[in-house]
Amino acid sequence: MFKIFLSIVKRDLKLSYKQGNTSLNIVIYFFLSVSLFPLGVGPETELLSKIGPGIVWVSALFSSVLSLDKIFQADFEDGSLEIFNLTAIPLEFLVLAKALAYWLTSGLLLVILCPIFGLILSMSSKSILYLTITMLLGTPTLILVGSIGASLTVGLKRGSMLISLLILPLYIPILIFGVSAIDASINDVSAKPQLLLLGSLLCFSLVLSPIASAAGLRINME
Amino acid sequence: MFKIFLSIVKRDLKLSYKQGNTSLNIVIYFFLSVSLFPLGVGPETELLSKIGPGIVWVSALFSSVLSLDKIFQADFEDGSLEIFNLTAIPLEFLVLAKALAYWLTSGLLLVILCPIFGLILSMSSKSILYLTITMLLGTPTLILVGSIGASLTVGLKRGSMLISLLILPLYIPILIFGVSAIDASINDVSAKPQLLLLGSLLCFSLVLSPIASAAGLRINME
Amino acid sequence: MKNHENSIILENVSCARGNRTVINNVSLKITSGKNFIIKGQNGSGKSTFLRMLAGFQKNVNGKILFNGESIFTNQQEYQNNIFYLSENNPIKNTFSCYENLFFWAEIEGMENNIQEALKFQKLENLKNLPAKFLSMGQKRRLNLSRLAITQKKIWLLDEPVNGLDEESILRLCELIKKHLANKGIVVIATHVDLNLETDTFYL
Amino acid sequence: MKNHENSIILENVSCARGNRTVINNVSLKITSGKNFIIKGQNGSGKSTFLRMLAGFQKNVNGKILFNGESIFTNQQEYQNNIFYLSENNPIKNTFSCYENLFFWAEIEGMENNIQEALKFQKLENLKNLPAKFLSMGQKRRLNLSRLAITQKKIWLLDEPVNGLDEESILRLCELIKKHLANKGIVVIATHVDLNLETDTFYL
Amino acid sequence: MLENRLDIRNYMKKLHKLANPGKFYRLSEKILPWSNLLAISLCALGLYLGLFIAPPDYQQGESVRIIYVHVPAATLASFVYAIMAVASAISFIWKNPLGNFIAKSAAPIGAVFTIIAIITGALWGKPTWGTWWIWDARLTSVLILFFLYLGYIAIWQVFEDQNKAAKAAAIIAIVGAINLPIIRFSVDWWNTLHQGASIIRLDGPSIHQDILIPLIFMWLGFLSYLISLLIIRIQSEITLQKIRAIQILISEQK
Ligand code: HEM
Ligand SMILES: Nc1ncnc2c1ncn2[C@@H]1O[C@H](COP(=O)(O)OP(=O)(O)OP(=O)(O)O)[C@@H](O)[C@H]1O
Ligand SMILES: Nc1ncnc2c1ncn2[C@@H]1O[C@H](COP(=O)(O)OP(=O)(O)OP(=O)(O)O)[C@@H](O)[C@H]1O
Ligand SMILES: [Mg+2]
Ligand SMILES: [Mg+2]
Repeated sequence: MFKIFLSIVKRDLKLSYKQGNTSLNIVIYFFLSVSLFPLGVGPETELLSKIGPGIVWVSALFSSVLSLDKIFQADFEDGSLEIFNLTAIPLEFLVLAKALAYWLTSGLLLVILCPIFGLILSMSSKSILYLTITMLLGTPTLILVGSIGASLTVGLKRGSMLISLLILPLYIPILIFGVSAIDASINDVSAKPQLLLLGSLLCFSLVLSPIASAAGLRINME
Repeated sequence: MFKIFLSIVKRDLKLSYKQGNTSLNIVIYFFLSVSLFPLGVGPETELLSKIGPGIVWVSALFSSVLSLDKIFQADFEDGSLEIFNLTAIPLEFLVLAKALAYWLTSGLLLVILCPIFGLILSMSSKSILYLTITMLLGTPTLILVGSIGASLTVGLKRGSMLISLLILPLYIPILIFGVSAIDASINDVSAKPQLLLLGSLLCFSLVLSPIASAAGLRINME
Repeated sequence: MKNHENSIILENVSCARGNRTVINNVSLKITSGKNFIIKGQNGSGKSTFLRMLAGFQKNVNGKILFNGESIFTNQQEYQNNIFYLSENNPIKNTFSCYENLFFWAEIEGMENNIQEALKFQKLENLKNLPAKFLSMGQKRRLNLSRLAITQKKIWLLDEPVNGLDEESILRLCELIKKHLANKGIVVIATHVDLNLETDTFYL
Repeated sequence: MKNHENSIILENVSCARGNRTVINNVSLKITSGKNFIIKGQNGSGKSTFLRMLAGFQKNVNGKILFNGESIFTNQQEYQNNIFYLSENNPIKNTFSCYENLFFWAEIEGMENNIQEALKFQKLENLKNLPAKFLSMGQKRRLNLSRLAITQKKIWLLDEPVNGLDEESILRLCELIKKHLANKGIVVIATHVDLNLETDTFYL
Repeated sequence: MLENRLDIRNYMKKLHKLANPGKFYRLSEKILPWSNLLAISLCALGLYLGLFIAPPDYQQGESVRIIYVHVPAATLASFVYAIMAVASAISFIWKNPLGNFIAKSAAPIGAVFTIIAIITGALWGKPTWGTWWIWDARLTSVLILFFLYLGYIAIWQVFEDQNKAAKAAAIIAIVGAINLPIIRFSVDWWNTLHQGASIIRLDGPSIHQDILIPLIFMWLGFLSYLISLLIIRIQSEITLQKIRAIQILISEQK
């Protein structure tokens, strides 16, 4: 079972490597989005460091979900999903494996990069630390939640944009907790409650989202 | 010739309607994305109005470019592009028609809506005016430039990574001029140079991008 | 288990697609060791029939029994017996033939037989070519080569010989015969006449 | 123009795909009024041959002459004569059959013949069904129905009868005969034997 | 919409069990007149007490009277979503269509309550906070609730096959329920301009009786109104399903 799980992860990593541009696009969008704000705000470092966490978070959110709505599309269209359905592993594991692979090629990258962006936005080293921690906890949740929407809209050519309508609202709690943890750390208040909440959201979505996504896929597979 | 041009535009509009990339969805996506930033950054109106142009612009970029990279994909994969190649109209017109249809279903709507978002972000009426003008000039350019990248990566041959690396940064000047025009207007400096630059970027890309995109498509069609 | 008799029995089975009943009150028996071919016009429901046997269709009325037990009672377990070849090829264009096959083999835990499978459909030379460069028939053959790996008992093949040249068709028929000799079940939907001893069912 | 003799002549033509020469030194003549069929194993280059005739291949050596003139000198004009049916179906899944056909008809300026075209492949009943609900053969037939609309002289058909039932194949053959009677050119790549009078070329 | 004849037979059977001779219809027919009556009388009473008897607030003046619409609408907006989520969960797990009907019928009502809460809140915000809208956690999470309602309604439109739509919508309803605690506790988790919980608190309500009593009347009135609307919409939904089923049966027989 675990072996199959691993081989799915491996395949998806390899696929995204061979198709090249996905991870790179994500990084570039992230970079574009983050680097634009100093421009709008002007170079006052104090102001920048204030809005920094929010900007990095929102940018991370948008660039990491950029191609998330297509996460099951290819496998659905070429019939791979049907074959998965005929193997011993449940669809829930497939969802988890694909989400993991997606995170490794997008979220993890953003986590690694965010110290750099924190520096660009003149954030203090403490808030950069918290930024990194919240991103580490938050990005997998974003992707897991997003996969639910992707699974629901996978068969529908019509309504592929619907995913944003369905799922974006659900990103908002993650965003709020993420940013407010950093804010708390800046104001020397304990950020523990927010981090705990982020962690529990992650745990929740680790359990719930594979189930919901698998159900969504089954609906669309008929 | 013009009739064929029109019928391509019509078809693409209809396709995007049937696939649910309807105006409503784009509006909601844009709306959600604009409203995420205040959440991340905090509700202080002064700060918001300051980074407002940046926010609207980045959101516009994300929501209008969201599915741009796939603009030729479907026609390429199912062989429609080959059939276009066998008709009397040159591929350049096809590119223009598709970009126009794409803009009508995404960019135009954002332009119409951006006054509302300006209000939400507490921007002054003057900067809202400039925001609208820059968006009107900028969004078609974004889409035209993006279509070059889309045409080059449509076959996803090796090295597509390099191409997206080249094309995505081309958005930067548009974003920068767009945001800085509004900044200029806020600071009571003339925004004319920026607007002129945006206008000339648009004219340039109106001429160059169909040629470049058509060439890109031909390369990938072999 | 492999050499036991197996059978699929349909009793008054109907199945709908959209708002049309495509398969209407069908009763029949499919036995192991004998090839079962479904024929019919375009849109008559051949593919639907195979998907139904694979457990993919939801709106099914009537009984479908595998070795006496309804396939829906223990669906996951039943589905583990099935090799389903759809009309599409589940092939990733950027992967080479080998990589494509390797992944499907891994899923079934049969990584050791890949060379053999490639040989079966004469794909050794194309082993390292990305699948997007394959011709249509070669793609189909790559998909078919999964058959040489699989251990599943029930083969459901939807237009397997579409676009194949004669030689490849013969090789496929050999493989099918071997599987039937092992008391496997083979159900094929096709428009092409194959040189196989068959029960034929017209939809 | 329609009832004049037309011909395509190949002189020592070679064509490469990737780094392999797929078509090697071929010389032949394709005349109007007579069906021209290309046969060969999977991957022997049939599709490549058709794409070459359609002007889609770049690495072509040798001469290809249409009515005495190289097809590359006035490529755009030459390509206007061509109806190319590829292995894929250029069909939009969300469009109905009618809408799909309508668009292609518009591009050719032949919107009035759509009803006729739908009738030709017995698709009238499916007219308003979104194409994603069509069966494989029905999709192919929808694609083929473009043939009943087109005015082009040169038909290049890549595996046109793939997945079609016998009746549809017969209807297609009728249409081809009509086109040939009008001195059209028809080149077909296929593995299936069609009941047509043909020149056959083995790749 | 029911997609095929086979399914329709099963469906009709199920529907019959539930609807025609079944408990729901009879029960609902009994409840309906009462809930109608209650809705009208309680709202009338609450409005009279609230607008004419209760004193103006010593800080906010007359604008405090918005509370009698704002708070019931706002709480019921969440409440309806909770109903939707529970009904969806039940029908998803036990494959019973009634839950889907309830959820589907409830969604537009909830969306309207949400809009009312947002509009009255904005109207109230202008005199008290000096702004129509701010991006704080309470207000934003209510806006999200509105989008969730829209998404839920949209998903019924997007699927051609209504059986699929029902399942997909159920998933969305269940997953979206995560937003409810966020709305409820947003005022505690973030310091916002919005009022903290002042009515439903462990240590008892912290607002004055004169305001509290009409508020409770209004709340119960809104609740009765919700029940009436829900019953009517579910009944019409069931009837609609039957009509469609019969239509398809007829067209099949031709
Ligand atoms: C658009 C703006 C507003 C929105 C979206 C909004 C939303 C809500 C919601 C959802 C609740 C119910 C909370 C729950 O169920 O626990 C609520 C309660 C309440 N709101 Fe607002 N509100 C807004 C503006 C205002 C304003 C301006 C005021 C007054 C200054 C106000 C005063 C109250 C009060 C007193 C309660 C009852 C609190 C309690 O006891 O739980 N709201 N509001
Ligand atoms: N980039 C490439 N590199 C190497 N070989 C290639 C490349 N592109 C195509 N080929 C090879 O070209 C050959 C010709 O393919 P083509 O599609 O013309 O075959 P075909 O005769 O139509 O076969 P089929 O009967 O399967 O349709 C195939 O063997 C294919 O593998
Ligand atoms: N949602 C739907 N609404 C209406 N009809 C549908 C729907 N989905 C499928 N169909 C119809 O179901 C029928 C059965 O299709 P199926 O793919 O089983 O045919 P088939 O026998 O495999 O045909 P082919 O030989 O072309 O492969 C077709 O007529 C198709 O149009
Ligand atoms: Mg079929
Ligand atoms: Mg071919």
